[in-house]
Amino acid sequence: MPYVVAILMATGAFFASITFFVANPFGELFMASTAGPRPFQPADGNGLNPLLQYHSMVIHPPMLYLGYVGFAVPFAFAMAALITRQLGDNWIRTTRRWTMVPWMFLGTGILLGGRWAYSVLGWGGYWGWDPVENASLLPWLAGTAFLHSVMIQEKRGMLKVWNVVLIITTFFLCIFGTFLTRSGIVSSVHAFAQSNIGPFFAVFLGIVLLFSVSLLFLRVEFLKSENKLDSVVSRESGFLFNNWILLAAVFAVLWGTIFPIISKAVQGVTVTVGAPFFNKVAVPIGLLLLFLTGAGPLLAWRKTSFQSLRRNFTLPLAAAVVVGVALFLSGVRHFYAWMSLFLCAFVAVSILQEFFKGARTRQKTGGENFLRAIYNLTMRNTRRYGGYVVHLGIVLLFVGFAGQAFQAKTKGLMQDGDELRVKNYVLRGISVVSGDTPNYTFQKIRLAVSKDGQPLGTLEPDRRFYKASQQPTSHVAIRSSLAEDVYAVLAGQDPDTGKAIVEVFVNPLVAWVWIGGFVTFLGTLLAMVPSRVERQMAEMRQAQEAGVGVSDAL
Amino acid sequence: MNEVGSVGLIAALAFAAYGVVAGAMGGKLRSLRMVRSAERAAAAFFVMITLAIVALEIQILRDNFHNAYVAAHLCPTS
Amino acid sequence: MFVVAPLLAPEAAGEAGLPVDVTPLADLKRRRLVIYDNLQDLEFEYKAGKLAPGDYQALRRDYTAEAAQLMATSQDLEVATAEDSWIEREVAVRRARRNALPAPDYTCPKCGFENPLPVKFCGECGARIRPAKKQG
Amino acid sequence: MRSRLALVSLFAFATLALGAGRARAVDPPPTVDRIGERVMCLCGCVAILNHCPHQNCSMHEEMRATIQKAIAEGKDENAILQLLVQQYGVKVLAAPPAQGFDLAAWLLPGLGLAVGLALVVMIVRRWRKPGEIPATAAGGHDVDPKLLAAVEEEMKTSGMGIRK
Repeated sequence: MPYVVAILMATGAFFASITFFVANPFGELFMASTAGPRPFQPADGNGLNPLLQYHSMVIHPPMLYLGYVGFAVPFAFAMAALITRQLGDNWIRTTRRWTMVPWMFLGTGILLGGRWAYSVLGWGGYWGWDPVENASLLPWLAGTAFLHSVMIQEKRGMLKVWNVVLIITTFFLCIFGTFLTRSGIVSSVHAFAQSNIGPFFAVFLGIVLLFSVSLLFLRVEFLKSENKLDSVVSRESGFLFNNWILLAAVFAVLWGTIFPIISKAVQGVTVTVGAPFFNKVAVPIGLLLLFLTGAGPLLAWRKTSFQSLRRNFTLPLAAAVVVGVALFLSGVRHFYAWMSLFLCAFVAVSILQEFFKGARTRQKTGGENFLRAIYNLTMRNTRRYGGYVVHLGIVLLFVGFAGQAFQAKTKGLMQDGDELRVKNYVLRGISVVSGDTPNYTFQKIRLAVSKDGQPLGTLEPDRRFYKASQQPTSHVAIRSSLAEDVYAVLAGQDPDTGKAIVEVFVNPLVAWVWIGGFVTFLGTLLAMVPSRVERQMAEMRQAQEAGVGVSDAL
Repeated sequence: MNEVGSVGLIAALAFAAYGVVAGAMGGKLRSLRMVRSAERAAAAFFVMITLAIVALEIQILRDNFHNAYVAAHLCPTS
Repeated sequence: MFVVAPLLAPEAAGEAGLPVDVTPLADLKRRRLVIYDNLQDLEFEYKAGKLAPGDYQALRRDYTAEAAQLMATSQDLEVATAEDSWIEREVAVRRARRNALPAPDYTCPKCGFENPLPVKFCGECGARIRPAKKQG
Repeated sequence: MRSRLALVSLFAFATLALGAGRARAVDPPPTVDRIGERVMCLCGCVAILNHCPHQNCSMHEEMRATIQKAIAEGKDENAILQLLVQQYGVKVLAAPPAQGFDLAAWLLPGLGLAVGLALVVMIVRRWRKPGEIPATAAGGHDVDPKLLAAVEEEMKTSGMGIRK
């Protein structure tokens, strides 16, 4: 504990001094006058960036922030364990638990950010591969890698050095993310957060890296592996592949994010590395990861023979093939989307199979009814089954991502009575209203939506002009359903005809992104409930600590 | 209010610095009372940071535009 | 005040507050418990039909052997610790016995010189000396 | 051995399938929206042209007009992108062109993936080095029955392990 406190306080001291000396929020405004500076109080402020005046913005930054800050705790525990050489079981369990909390917050924060982008920015999507978005994704991916490989350490006593490396990487990427956001070295839509604290962060990053890596080198001998790999086809190697893919993703995203800087340094030209680049690079990696999400849990620890493989893979693969063929026949030709849905079916069935097989075994041996069996199964090992729920959430996320491929959009000039068609939807203008509030003036168009002739209600996208910042923004109107969202934006007013410019998107399956995020959140919560096995280990640890204490006192 | 916030920040910084030293020394000397002291310094750090945040928050809610941060990011109607 | 108070308090006994988790015996026990947990999982997965019988038997044998190996190391270590503590105890007993004996007196009965070391002949006059119990 | 083959072929299938996705891209005639996804809006919003969040953005309209005009002249997508680069500089492209130094941007993620895979394979091999498999795996057949009994006893008292 003492070193944990020391490390955390070192981080705290850094941020406190940055806040106090460099970017003090308590600076006061003064006006130059003949009698020296005079306190100055403007009548009105500049106002919050209108794009940020949205309800999920209240919770999105704190969530991300909790994530970023929270990753300091596992780092501090790891460093303290290295310093004291107490590299047994205690620190890794504490660290795992403390990684899940910030991991959950960071993930939720990222998702809420996507939700904000979707409902405010008005281009019909939720993820634009902006440098700052990437910066938040990086530690999340590295943290995911750690949460997986830590299981090998707990179960088999392997990969001990690697896990420390992952913790260091995750923490480093957290600070690096803050650095990217605040230093302005890459151009980003999040430029509103810029200030002149970049160089301090660079120095801090250097210190963190130097300190942690040299400490790791000094203690490497205490991190010997307890076991060897029995077979290439095993859960262990599944986790290795998982780590490989996740870190490749970290590398690819990091590379793309900092490439403009590298390019500027090497060839003197700042190139842009935007969404088209990341989509091309990240989609295959994401699909490989999705495949492993399903395949990994089907492999047994230590070694898996062909017979066992067949037992576990047959049903999920068959289900996936059925779904794949059905999709193809129903006209899905977009390869990545098809592949994604195909793999989603594979993973979903493999997870359900796990639950089903486990519950059936409990039914047979314990005579419990099915629901009771599922409950007991989950509570007996919350980590595993909570993890499966998280995987299910990831599947739903990918279902949502796949929907992006089938986006449809149109743009039209509208007035009362004009109609706009997109897919099998018809939008008809009812009225255009203008208004005024103290904060902004607005213009609103009411649209009657119908699908295949069936009326579905109205959508009311509006456009606001914020007085303080003199900035216009649009508020998107969304009619969401599990199958697809109708998403209408009032983009402006045509100067020639005076008609409203309306953009309409039909975004299939987007709702599943939010549902998947929520399921992931729930699964993480479930995995954090202490299970029976963990309680036993904790009891043993306490008894052992007491024993050590007594023997030392004697 | 700006004074309160600044004092909170500087106190937090002092506590953090003390926490680093006391924590490291407490661990090295295996001194339980020093460790306790470091833990309390961490708690005090947290309280001081909270104080600074509350000070800023009050200014935001009172639309005190004498504060540069509030003037840059707020307007009374939002 | 709040921060300084613990420094002024009397130092608590030893290091009980600083957790230690890597004593060799405790570590061996921890590793065995992990193996038992793995065995339990293995059994469950087999019953659930996730494992072919061949895999199950081989893995079960390996895990049990691993646990037995750890148990053997553990027992050896226990024996060694028991021996160590026996030696310590024996030394302590002897030391106590020695300290309990009054120190012998090597004063020369002939010349009266108080020899500082145990000797058979007096360092001053060379007369033979038999250790006597020191008085008063 | 068979199981390893099965896993490797599954992986190979997945990778190949992913690679195949790229070959299927066909070029439909250029539209403003399609090109608008591939270039940046230069009004300072740092967004893709189609995604510029600003209303009545001057740059936005100007760029779209340029693209519209080029399409009307019958230029194909690449030629239009060339034109935009000439007019606004290379930073207008949303992704770096795959040539010269910028090729590194495209190659390194793939290289990272490959190097990572090589590392994983190397680690697996090192772990599996023959003769370094712990004695337990080989000597699993003749375990001292006394030890076994002690193990079973501990299993029972710890409440874990196989319940008979």
